Amino acid sequence: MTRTSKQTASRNVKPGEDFEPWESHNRVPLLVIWIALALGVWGTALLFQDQSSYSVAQGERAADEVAAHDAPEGGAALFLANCSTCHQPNGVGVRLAVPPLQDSEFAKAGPEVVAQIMLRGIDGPIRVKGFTFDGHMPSFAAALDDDEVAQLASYVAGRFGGADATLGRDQVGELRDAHAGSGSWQGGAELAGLVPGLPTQPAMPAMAQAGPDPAISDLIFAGKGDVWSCASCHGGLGQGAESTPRLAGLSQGYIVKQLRDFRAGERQNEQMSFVAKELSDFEIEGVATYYAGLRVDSTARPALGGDLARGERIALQGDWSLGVPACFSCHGPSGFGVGADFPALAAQQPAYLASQLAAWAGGHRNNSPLGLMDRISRALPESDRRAVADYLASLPAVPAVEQKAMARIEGGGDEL
Amino acid sequence: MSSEHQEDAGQGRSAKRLILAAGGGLALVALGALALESGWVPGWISGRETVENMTQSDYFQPPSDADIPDSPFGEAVKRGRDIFMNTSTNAGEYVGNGLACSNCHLDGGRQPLSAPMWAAWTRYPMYRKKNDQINTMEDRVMGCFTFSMNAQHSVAGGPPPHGSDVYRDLESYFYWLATGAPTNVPMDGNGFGKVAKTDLGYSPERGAGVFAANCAVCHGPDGHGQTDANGRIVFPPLWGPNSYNWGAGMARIDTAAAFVKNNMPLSQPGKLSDQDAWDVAAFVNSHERPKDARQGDMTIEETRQRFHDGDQIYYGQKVDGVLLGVGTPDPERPVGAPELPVGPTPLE
Amino acid sequence: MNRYLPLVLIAFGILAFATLMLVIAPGIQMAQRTVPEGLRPYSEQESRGRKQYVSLGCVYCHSQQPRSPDQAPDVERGWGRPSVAGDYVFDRPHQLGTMRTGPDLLNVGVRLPSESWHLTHLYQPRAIFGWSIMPAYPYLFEEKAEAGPEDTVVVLPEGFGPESGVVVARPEALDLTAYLLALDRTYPIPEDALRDDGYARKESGS
Amino acid sequence: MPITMGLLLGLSFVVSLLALSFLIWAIATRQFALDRAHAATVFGKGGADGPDTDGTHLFDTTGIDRVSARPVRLLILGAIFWLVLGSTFGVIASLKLHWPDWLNQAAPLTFGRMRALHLNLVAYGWLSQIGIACMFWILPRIFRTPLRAPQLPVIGFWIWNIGVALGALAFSQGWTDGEEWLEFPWQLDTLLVLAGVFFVVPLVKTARAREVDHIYVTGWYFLAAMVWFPCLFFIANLPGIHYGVEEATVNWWFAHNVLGLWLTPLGVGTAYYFIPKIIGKPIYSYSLSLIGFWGLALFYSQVGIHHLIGGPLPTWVVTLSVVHSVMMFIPVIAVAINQHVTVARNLWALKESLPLRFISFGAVMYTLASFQGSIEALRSVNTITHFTHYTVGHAHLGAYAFVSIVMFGAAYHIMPRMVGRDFAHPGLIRLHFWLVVLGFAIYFFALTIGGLLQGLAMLDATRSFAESVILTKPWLEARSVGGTMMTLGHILFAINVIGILRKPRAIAQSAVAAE
Repeated sequence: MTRTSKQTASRNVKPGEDFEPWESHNRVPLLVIWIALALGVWGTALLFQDQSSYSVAQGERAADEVAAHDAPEGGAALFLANCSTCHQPNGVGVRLAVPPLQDSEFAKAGPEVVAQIMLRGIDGPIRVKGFTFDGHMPSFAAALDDDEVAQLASYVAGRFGGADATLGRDQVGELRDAHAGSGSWQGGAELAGLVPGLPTQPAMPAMAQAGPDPAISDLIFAGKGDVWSCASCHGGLGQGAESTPRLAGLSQGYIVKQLRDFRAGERQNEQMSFVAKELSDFEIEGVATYYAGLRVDSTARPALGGDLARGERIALQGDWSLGVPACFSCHGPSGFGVGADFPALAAQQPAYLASQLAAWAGGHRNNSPLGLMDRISRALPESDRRAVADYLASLPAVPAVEQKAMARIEGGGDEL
Repeated sequence: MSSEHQEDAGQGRSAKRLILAAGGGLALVALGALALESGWVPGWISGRETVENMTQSDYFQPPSDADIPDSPFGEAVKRGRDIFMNTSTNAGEYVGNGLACSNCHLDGGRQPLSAPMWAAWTRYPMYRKKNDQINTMEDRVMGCFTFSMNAQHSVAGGPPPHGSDVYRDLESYFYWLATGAPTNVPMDGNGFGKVAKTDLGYSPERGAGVFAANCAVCHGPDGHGQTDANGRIVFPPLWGPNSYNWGAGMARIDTAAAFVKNNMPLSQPGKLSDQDAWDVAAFVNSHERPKDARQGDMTIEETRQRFHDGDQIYYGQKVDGVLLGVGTPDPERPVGAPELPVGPTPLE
Repeated sequence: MNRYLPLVLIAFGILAFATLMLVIAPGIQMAQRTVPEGLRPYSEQESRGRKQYVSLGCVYCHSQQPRSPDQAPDVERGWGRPSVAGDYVFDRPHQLGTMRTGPDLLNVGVRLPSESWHLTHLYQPRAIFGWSIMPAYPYLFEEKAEAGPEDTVVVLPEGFGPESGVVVARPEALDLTAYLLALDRTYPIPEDALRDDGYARKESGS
Repeated sequence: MPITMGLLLGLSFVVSLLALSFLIWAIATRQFALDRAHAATVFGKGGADGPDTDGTHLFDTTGIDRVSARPVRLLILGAIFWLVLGSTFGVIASLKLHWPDWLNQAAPLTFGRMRALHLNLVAYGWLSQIGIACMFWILPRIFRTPLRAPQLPVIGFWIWNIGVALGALAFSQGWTDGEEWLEFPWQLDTLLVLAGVFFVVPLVKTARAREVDHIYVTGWYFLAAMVWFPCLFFIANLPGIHYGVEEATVNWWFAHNVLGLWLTPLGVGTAYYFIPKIIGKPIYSYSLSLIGFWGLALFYSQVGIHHLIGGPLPTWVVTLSVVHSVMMFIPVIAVAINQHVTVARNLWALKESLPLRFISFGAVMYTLASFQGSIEALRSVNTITHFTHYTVGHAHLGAYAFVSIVMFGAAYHIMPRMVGRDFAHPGLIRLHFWLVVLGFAIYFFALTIGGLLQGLAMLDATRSFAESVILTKPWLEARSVGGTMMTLGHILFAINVIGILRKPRAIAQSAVAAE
């Protein structure tokens, strides 16, 4: 390297124009080779790692596919997953509230009757084994496919009614077609036509189900003046989608409170605030009444990749190690909702539910009574928020009902 | 290279240092990123999972439901758990009001300071002043049915008789919950805890405000609880004919205050101040409820002297000029009795 | 490194290999997969709207590729399930996007199904979201003294409309809205659907 | 299928690794080693012992530059025109992000079109053109022979510029192919392809007629880029065969390779020429530059799909790109050692030469941009930075702080030697340097910090999307400030270049090289 000495000595002399750059022959630093080697090893390791996550994801996708389209784990499992929160694992029902299945006249009538009840649900008084129930059973038409309905109906009729007959998925398909769009069974009175020899069933109370005021109807379907119509976002029947919530079957009081909160700025959402500030009290109540009275099949499906088993645990039992009580301990068994402060959760759109839980956790929504949801949402990790939203989306839609006060039981339940 | 160092050692060194420092810095960043990528250090994806840890690890940890053995014993534990969670259904003929065991013993009897069953199990048999005798667990549970569940008003007209399967199943559940718990040692978290006495004492008038602000949203402004669409009780009634009777421990203001302080509002224990807990307990327990099961033919005053002497309870006292302890009027027929003359009982 | 031809040939060979790996092989793989049953081609109006979307450069702020919940909370924001290769077979040119200055739009038609809402928002985003930095598109609309029978009037809050008269949507705006409303990839995906599974959590296998 | 794909993926990576190992083995065992005399043919009359250091500046001693001067002058002028225009559109687009209601009355003014104009004008009008100018200047010099067919690039220049102008006009009117980096309608792309032929043919002819045996490292980069870019451009613009996600892979294979296999070789090649040229000392290690070059070719060509991480395309392609992105560390470290060690041993030259200051700054930015790029491609990091302004900052670190700034230095070095007179306003060069460096620093850090905050906000489900928009606003404003400073610098640059061409001034020989 004697060459360099000559240059550095004359460093202030500019290089000539006809000089062309060239390269010296220093060795490749060993470090570069080591780095290359290490990166090669790392890259290979990463390939293997990604290969395994690839198979995990493929597996999950295949499992989803199976869960969505193929046979489930049998009637007993379906019963535990779909029926037992109300009818109890042993089918005895809940006194004064949920009719028993064990030895009930309807289970004895065979799987076809059971399937028809499952497909349509019940709204109205029904007498089972000498007890009268003000029945509000959701329709499972959207929550279960033909095969599942067939298995479940056969299981229920067999276990609780002693029926020998079983139902096939094709028969369920026929029943589904036959009953499509006919709404829920109007109590035992209507079911009496289906099951011969049923004891006298209570009469349906007169339903003063007049359509909404024309002004309200306009508002819902056409919008007014400066606001878009409700239906244009929430769907004609209030089913909702993605982060737009399902409104059908939420209690009237809850919808009224939320709209008022939007109007007053106590719940933030630019679009709803914009809409709500144009609404009068009369309109708010009219809209709320309309949606509270709607009975619509669920359009929600688990979509957030949540762990359904974990979600079910949180919904049914809570996770007290996080200080989180069961969702159902306030929102009612099956997530039907309680009063004006605890909205129905069943069949709610999962993206909406998860986004609301996240909003509470992040302090962007804070109109929950006593800050109950704020505290609970903060305690739930992100994966749990998704899990519980997905689980609730898998439940059948809430039967649309007006809420009844405890007064009924107080009065001795004579109307039961 | 060496010749260069000799010639311009200073410049060579500083250049080398510069390159090494910059290169080292970049290498560190790169290494960190690679480590993160390979999952050797926790990243933001897993970081999103971490939440404030609220585990009550100081307390005894009962086993989880998934661990219930698959055996005849496990079956009994499950039945017991079902009775515990849904008493009015699974032991319905002995329940005379709208309550279940799990209304006071939260999280299926697991929650510390809400009288957890794993702590209770190891304390029996014990002497209880309440009935001045040694009580077995069965005696104690019978007391719960009698007072808290107001069994007198039930279909059966009283608590399950001694030896009933209801006790067997419940005790199996308790025994299982206490798996691994030390025997004959008072455990942390047993009972409802205590609330320190406050200078102001307690007052139902102040309590009314606390109730309206913190309790009414669930238990209803009238304290009668709330039901779901099917009429199923979701929030238990706190007074009135469907609540616990005057003989229940919860009717005592200090017990109720401790329960409220340590468990209410649900999921927000400790939210209320000691004073608020006392006041709201006083407010709740200043309402009429089913009469004390032990009263029999005695007058209220006699009952009070015999059973409530020295207790912090409004039984036999006048609040707002109304004597408490008379009991709510019995509904015309017992809760849950069939409308038709005879019907099969839901159990069995 | 003294010869021109080998240098150029090897350089070309390397690029050809990269093209094989990055373009041809995945192209073949994707072409073999089933197209999801729920996917339908764009209607004529939607295609016109899509051209508007492309020509206005919406893609520079809006992606169309929700990520998996294992990676990011896209589904929770209502942007829809993670998309798969089959969701895009009718997309020419693709508009996957690499920026989220605004939200993902692959399922905006499900999330915001209101034509009326979109017209307001396109005319002036800040009429709805005060914080929005999306451009307004007044040239997709025109102001009229009175709406004709065929006109779609844009709902506008106080202070955002013209002082008198109404704002009605031009066909371009209606086309664009039709395209936005057609963005719906919520149908179920086939089992062999392809997407980047590099984020699937190993521990979630249990 | 997964097995096949996994194999394919492994195969590709193994091929890259094998090639690299072979290269390292070949270097270690001196397979490639050239004897010094061989390499010495590069040198002029200074001989193999070192550069000519007689201290005089004889412009165009060989007559080589006189031939290339005309196309080079045209290309530099064209490039600067598009630079000023393109960066003005950039500033407008940047301002529109925080003044959304400004300039909103017509479709051509909307953000989406302004941004596309900015990108295409600077990519095709400025960067490509100035890079081609450098090719025409440097290649004849290192081949020691005058440019062949020198009239062809002049024709090419007009076709190219008409193509860029028409393309810009087309998509400002809404006629676009609709993919990032590929907005020019393919019909107009044919103009660019045609112009490319006019550029490549003379250069190939020159290369084949060269009077030295050895091709200097700059030549490798330039010659390879001349193969790569036409292939990329042609395949990516083929109309009618790409669709859906496949089109997206083509899009990003192209867009990243435009950076990696076109702009980067132009920038690195230029730096490889001018750094030792200005300093007057050889580059540090010949063997390292081999690793740098072939590493770039092997690894950079497969990184493009990291723009689609987490997207709807096969996992293995994404992983392939991630791994190769990280492997880019190797060539980058090699180039970094070669260039930075050379400069760091001769820090005096930075004081002496403003062009070197630009070029060396650009070279350092290449190292940083590549490091950042490799790290950004990791899934864990990408999850945050993807879809945010951070990536825009990164793109500018590569395309601006590296390539553009190297090109500024090259132009400042070339111009006086080409026209034989000094710059009219030498002081403006210094101002230009500090304006673009400071402006870029503001620009880059604003977008990097803002982008990270934005990414973290988007990853946190408990924060609304609105938050991710609102919190970036101050950073976007800062970006406009930085962008405006850079644009001002470009105007100074234009003034200087036009000045030196217009105003003949006596040659102050001693002042030229040092400025």
